[in-house]
Amino acid sequence: MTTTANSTGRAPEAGRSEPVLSVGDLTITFPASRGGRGGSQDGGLNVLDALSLDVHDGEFVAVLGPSGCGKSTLLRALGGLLDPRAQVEGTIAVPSDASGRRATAWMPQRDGLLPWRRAMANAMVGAIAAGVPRDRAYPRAQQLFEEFGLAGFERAWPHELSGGMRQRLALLRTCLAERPVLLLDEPFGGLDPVTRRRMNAWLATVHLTEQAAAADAVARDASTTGSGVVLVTHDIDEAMTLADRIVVLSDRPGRLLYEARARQGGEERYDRGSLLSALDC
Amino acid sequence: MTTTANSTGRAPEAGRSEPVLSVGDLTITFPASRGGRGGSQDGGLNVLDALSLDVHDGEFVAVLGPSGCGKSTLLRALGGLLDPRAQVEGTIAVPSDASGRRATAWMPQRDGLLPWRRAMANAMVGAIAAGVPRDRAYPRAQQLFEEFGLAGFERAWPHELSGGMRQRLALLRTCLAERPVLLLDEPFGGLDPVTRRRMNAWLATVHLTEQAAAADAVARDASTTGSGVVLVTHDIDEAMTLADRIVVLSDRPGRLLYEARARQGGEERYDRGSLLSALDC
Amino acid sequence: MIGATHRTQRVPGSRLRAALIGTATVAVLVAAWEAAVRIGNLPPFVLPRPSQVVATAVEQAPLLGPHVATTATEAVLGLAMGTMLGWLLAVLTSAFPTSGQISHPVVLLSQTIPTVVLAPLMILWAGYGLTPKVTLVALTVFFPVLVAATAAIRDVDAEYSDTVAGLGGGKAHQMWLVRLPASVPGALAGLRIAATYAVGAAVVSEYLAGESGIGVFIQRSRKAYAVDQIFVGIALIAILSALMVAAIVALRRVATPWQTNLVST
Amino acid sequence: MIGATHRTQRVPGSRLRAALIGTATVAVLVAAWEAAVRIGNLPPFVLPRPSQVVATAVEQAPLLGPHVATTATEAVLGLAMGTMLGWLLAVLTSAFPTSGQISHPVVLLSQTIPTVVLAPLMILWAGYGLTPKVTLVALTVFFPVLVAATAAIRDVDAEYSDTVAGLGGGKAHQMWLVRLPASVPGALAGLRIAATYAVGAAVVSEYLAGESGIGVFIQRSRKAYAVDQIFVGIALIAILSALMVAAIVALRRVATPWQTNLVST
Amino acid sequence: SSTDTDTKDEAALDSATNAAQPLTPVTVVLDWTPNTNHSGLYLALANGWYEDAGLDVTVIEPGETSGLQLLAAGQADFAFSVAEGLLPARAAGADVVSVATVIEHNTSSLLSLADEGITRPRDLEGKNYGSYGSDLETAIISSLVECDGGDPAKVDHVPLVSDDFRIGLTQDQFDTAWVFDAWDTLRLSEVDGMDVNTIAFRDWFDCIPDWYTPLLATSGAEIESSPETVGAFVQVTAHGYAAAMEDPTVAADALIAAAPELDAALVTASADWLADKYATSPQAWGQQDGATWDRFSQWLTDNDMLDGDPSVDGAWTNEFLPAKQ
Ligand SMILES: Nc1ncnc2c1ncn2[C@@H]1O[C@H](COP(=O)(O)OP(=O)(O)OP(=O)(O)O)[C@@H](O)[C@H]1O
Ligand SMILES: Nc1ncnc2c1ncn2[C@@H]1O[C@H](COP(=O)(O)OP(=O)(O)OP(=O)(O)O)[C@@H](O)[C@H]1O
Ligand SMILES: [Mg+2]
Ligand SMILES: [Mg+2]
Repeated sequence: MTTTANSTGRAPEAGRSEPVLSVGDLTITFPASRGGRGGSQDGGLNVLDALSLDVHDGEFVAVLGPSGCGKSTLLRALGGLLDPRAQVEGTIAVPSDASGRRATAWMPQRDGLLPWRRAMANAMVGAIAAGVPRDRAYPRAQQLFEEFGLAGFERAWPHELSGGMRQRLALLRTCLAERPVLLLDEPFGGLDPVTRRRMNAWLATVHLTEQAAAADAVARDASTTGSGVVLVTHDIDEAMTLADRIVVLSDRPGRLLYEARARQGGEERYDRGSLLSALDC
Repeated sequence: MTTTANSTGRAPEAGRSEPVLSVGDLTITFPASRGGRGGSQDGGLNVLDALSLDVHDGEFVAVLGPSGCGKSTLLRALGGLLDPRAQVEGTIAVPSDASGRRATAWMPQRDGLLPWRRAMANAMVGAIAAGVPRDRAYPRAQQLFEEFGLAGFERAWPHELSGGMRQRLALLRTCLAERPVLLLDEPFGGLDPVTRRRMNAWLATVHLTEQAAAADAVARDASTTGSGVVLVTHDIDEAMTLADRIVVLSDRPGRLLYEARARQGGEERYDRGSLLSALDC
Repeated sequence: MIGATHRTQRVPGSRLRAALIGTATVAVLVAAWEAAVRIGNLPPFVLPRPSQVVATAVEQAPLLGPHVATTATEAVLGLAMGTMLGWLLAVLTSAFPTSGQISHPVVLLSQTIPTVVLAPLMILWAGYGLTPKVTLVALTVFFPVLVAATAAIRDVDAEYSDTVAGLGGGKAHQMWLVRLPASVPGALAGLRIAATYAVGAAVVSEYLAGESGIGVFIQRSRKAYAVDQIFVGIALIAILSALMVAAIVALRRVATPWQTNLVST
Repeated sequence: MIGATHRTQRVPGSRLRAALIGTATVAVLVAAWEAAVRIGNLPPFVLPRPSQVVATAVEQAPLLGPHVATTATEAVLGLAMGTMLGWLLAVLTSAFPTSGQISHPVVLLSQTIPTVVLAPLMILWAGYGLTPKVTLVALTVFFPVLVAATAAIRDVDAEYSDTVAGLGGGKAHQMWLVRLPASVPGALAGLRIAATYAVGAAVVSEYLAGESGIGVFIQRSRKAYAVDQIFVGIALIAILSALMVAAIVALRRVATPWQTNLVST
Repeated sequence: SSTDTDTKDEAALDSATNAAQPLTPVTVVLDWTPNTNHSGLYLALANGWYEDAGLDVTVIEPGETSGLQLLAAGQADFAFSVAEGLLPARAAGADVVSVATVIEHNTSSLLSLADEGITRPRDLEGKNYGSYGSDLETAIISSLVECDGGDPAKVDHVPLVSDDFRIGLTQDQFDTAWVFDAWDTLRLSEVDGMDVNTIAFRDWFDCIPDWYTPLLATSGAEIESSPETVGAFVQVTAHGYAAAMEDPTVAADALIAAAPELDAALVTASADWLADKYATSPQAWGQQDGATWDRFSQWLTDNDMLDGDPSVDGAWTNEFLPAKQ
């Protein structure tokens, strides 16, 4: 059951242009763990099942689905970070930059802060890894520490930060990489509602503009395509507010269960009812 | 501003009996980190400010508050797990069992699964640490693996589990400890809405009964008090559904901003409006 | 655009590869040695050619068996004893810091007193048999295991001990559930160092008062100016050491099944 | 019910305490030694009394300065060189497994060839000066650093390298941002082992060809059958080693500021 | 060698008849790895002569450990040692006694390559002497050079790296070194065919003292408690050396059988060379001379190498040897 709704102004119609990022018939199976996983999973665990998904230029795609269905695995596959033991079938195509590297920036579900770097140094990891010059990244980082409510914690060690602060720092780090395609794995999971809405708004407005600029910059060098965001979340409201398209995966093995495009103009961007019923399956 | 609403049948009126767990005028300050935290936080970070909180027998208290206000720090203080460098003022009283140990079971915000133990062995850590006999804990663990949707993953390593699966496993482990007082730090943070509600319901019904029984068992040995739950969450609906009392902390340093008891009988257990406005402060 | 069409990808047979590269390296080294001696025209008493050494080894083969057996026995027993000792001490001192502060100077002394000084005392106490040699090997071995295991225990995330403590676990539980398993990779790194030293330590202990063993063989060969025999002895030490290290690496796979990133070394 | 009223609690002065306990242990050991010799009535030729040793040390004090300086120089230089070497090799081989597979046999050989065999070749190549001794110390030191750092790098959570790779970081970034810092605690554990061995290695290298140094002092004393002087030499080795270890422990506090759980050892 | 087999059979018979009487365990510590200095011991062992005398002999190779320490500590009954070790040990309070000298005179010499032209002590001027670093060496070399009219200050002492003198001499690490003729000199000249010169100490006893190296020592306590065992052991050993002097080939075979790692050519040459050096006659093996002990002890004292009184008279005895003086 695949439902398609209208698209927003930014996101082009499906099939109209080459997708920025594309997954075709992706099936991922994890082998039995060493010493056996035991129970029904022996002989391998099928996580994603013939999943196809395109992200077009400027599009913001939210991925929803039950816990353990393969959302993080999908994001890892897009980021080129899959466990090498995983068996992968199907096609994955992601944009690359001038130097031939993936044009993606991935934010792991468990923040991935480096224990041996202070908060600011952890933020700069994004810039360093992506090759963003320090004199551009550092002032921006300072400003984002302010905006993200982390000011004063520049020199704190990760273990001295609260769970939500860690997550904000991880998002900050990801944004400093200035990559055209963002792969965000539950970036707002540990935040209180107020902070969450604030961060949502920030991502929607400020960042998407900058990201498109980054994509343009990359595109000028290479002959690559534009920008995009893939956001994994469990928050339906967040998905409906932010995303141009919502994708719901089924229980493991994750298959495409539901897909909807945001309605242009109107008050209700999505049909909440059908979305909820897809999630309740 | 402290608001008090009606109490449910289970939770006794405030002041009517000795509290199970009690915090008086608790102020916690973290010293400047090694090499200085820099910025405004130099000279120490005041996290909790003169916080007082009683939990009575059988009571389920939800703690809400902005990210970084000190919720996890409060739970650590109750569990006796505070960073030894923290400066603590005020009183903390928690129940102890027959052998003089704290009668609490703490679930950390970041699951705390041991990488060198498979899923089932990690679950059993709760029973082992709390001294619950294996022949009682193991069948229960098997049953809970089923109920928590983890069946088939008994022999998986923690890094082979999804974020939400890890969190469910951590909760499972905490419950196997069979302690009268539960200290849960965002136990349902990484779960999709469906799984989340299912886990909520499980905690509300099945577990609370068993936990009261555990408290009775402990009480029979020693002359200690009953059971209780302190739940840190960012989900307002979850708090309203589960809790007998909701406590909202202010921005750092965390002070008591709002307190409400669930109304007995009626449809709306809490006044959503005043709760939301407290959170929006 | 990075694109890929996947059909079940698998990790290559990296263990076989490692073994092949290792063998090739040794072969190249030996060839270089042979060439160096021939080209440099070094007299055989400075550095014999590997071909000579092999010839001598073949010739002496019947003699070597008992020597090798003696040394291997000492090394294996000493390694086992020393590892146990070092690991236990690491776990103990991490649980009771005072015991560490007390044992620290003794441990340091045990590592700094030269064997030549220790040996007469050791013979005084343990006689001439296997005991003093196994003790000397154990003394060499226990230290790297102790230090590396202690470091591993210390570096383990406080999160894990807190989790156990937060469930009501006492010192013993933290030890058993967290410190002990957390110390395994470190102890194995120490053991990897120790295994390399064990055979050498056994050989040195044989210099002190031996009747059999590779050390005795080398010592007799040295005094008899039989340089090629000395190199046979060295080759035996290297081979035995390599076997010990291989055993430890294999042990690591078994002892830390949760670690998937077990590459090389 | 566990209750507590808190007023600012602080960590006790555990470093002072550790130093006191350590000193006390050494004092007890020395007293036990004195008592054992007196009660066991051992000839000083077998084991001299500590009081005798102290008397000899005082008497010989003017002689000792240059010897100690030589040995300390060799040990410190060798330790620095060996550590650099071991650490670099660890980082390198973790990034390029093939380089590890190639260097592995060479490294093993370098650790198993007895010094007595290596020394003449070393002198052929480097002469009598400081170089061969520093080289021998470095050769002893680099191995524990290599192994412990390699283990630490290998055991670092894949999560961290993934994070850097997921942001576009290449091999070099993963090395610089993750592997190198992650190897620091391990390298320090190796260094802790190495520091204990460094002085001893310098002393052994002086046995081989020295004109000055604690090793020369001990060797001369042995040839002169002056057992009390030998023990003066041993005491010097122990003291120098203890100083080296103390320096490494201090270095650890500086080099790993993110670790708060820096207890004992 | 049919006589060899005969004696072995006899020994076997003897020990079978003596089976009821348990053998007395005796531990002997060597001063080095097995070599021709120990020929008598190994020959006696091979022939079972110790068993015949009621002794069960265990031989220990001490490596770096001094046999005298083991004697003093009661861990050994006999030790091969040297006079320059025994006297300081006594001065330090160890009751160790020499019961026989293995070789009648010191067979040390200074070895050099013939090209260097070092034929007498004063030729050492301007040369490098490869030194073990002991005071005794410095004193002996100085005495030799000075006595021969040279300037000891002009001899350069460099450390010995390897005990393989071939490396040191040919690789220009040093020009000359202190060696033992019966082993090192023979190795280089006879076995390796190198062209070498020696300055034998025995040719310069006017300048330096003679001393006993190696010798066979036991402890005063052993002599006190079981003089019969000491007597039996020394007598059988003397018998062994006497036999070695009479038939060096048999002695060499016994040694090679016990330590097959040794170079047969070297052992044979050494056994031959030593046959008439152990003593003036097979019957006289082991005899020590009070005057030699006194002169050496005095020389050590004069050169500050003896700290205390070794009571020289108690340092040695010929009492247990077969032919008493
Ligand atoms: N490295 C791995 N090895 C084996 N199995 C794995 C591995 N990584 C993930 N899995 C399994 O794959 C399945 C999907 O995991 P994934 O992390 O993608 O879920 P998810 O959709 O992100 O869930 P959540 O919302 O709980 O984070 C899970 O059952 C998990 O156990
Ligand atoms: N060990 C520590 N050392 C120094 N500062 C700390 C330490 N632990 C926590 N803090 C600081 O205390 C404050 C409160 O942290 P805490 O984890 O209690 O917040 P929280 O309310 O749980 O937030 P969240 O909802 O984001 O988890 C934070 O500013 C954090 O930086
Ligand atoms: Mg996930
Ligand atoms: Mg928290």
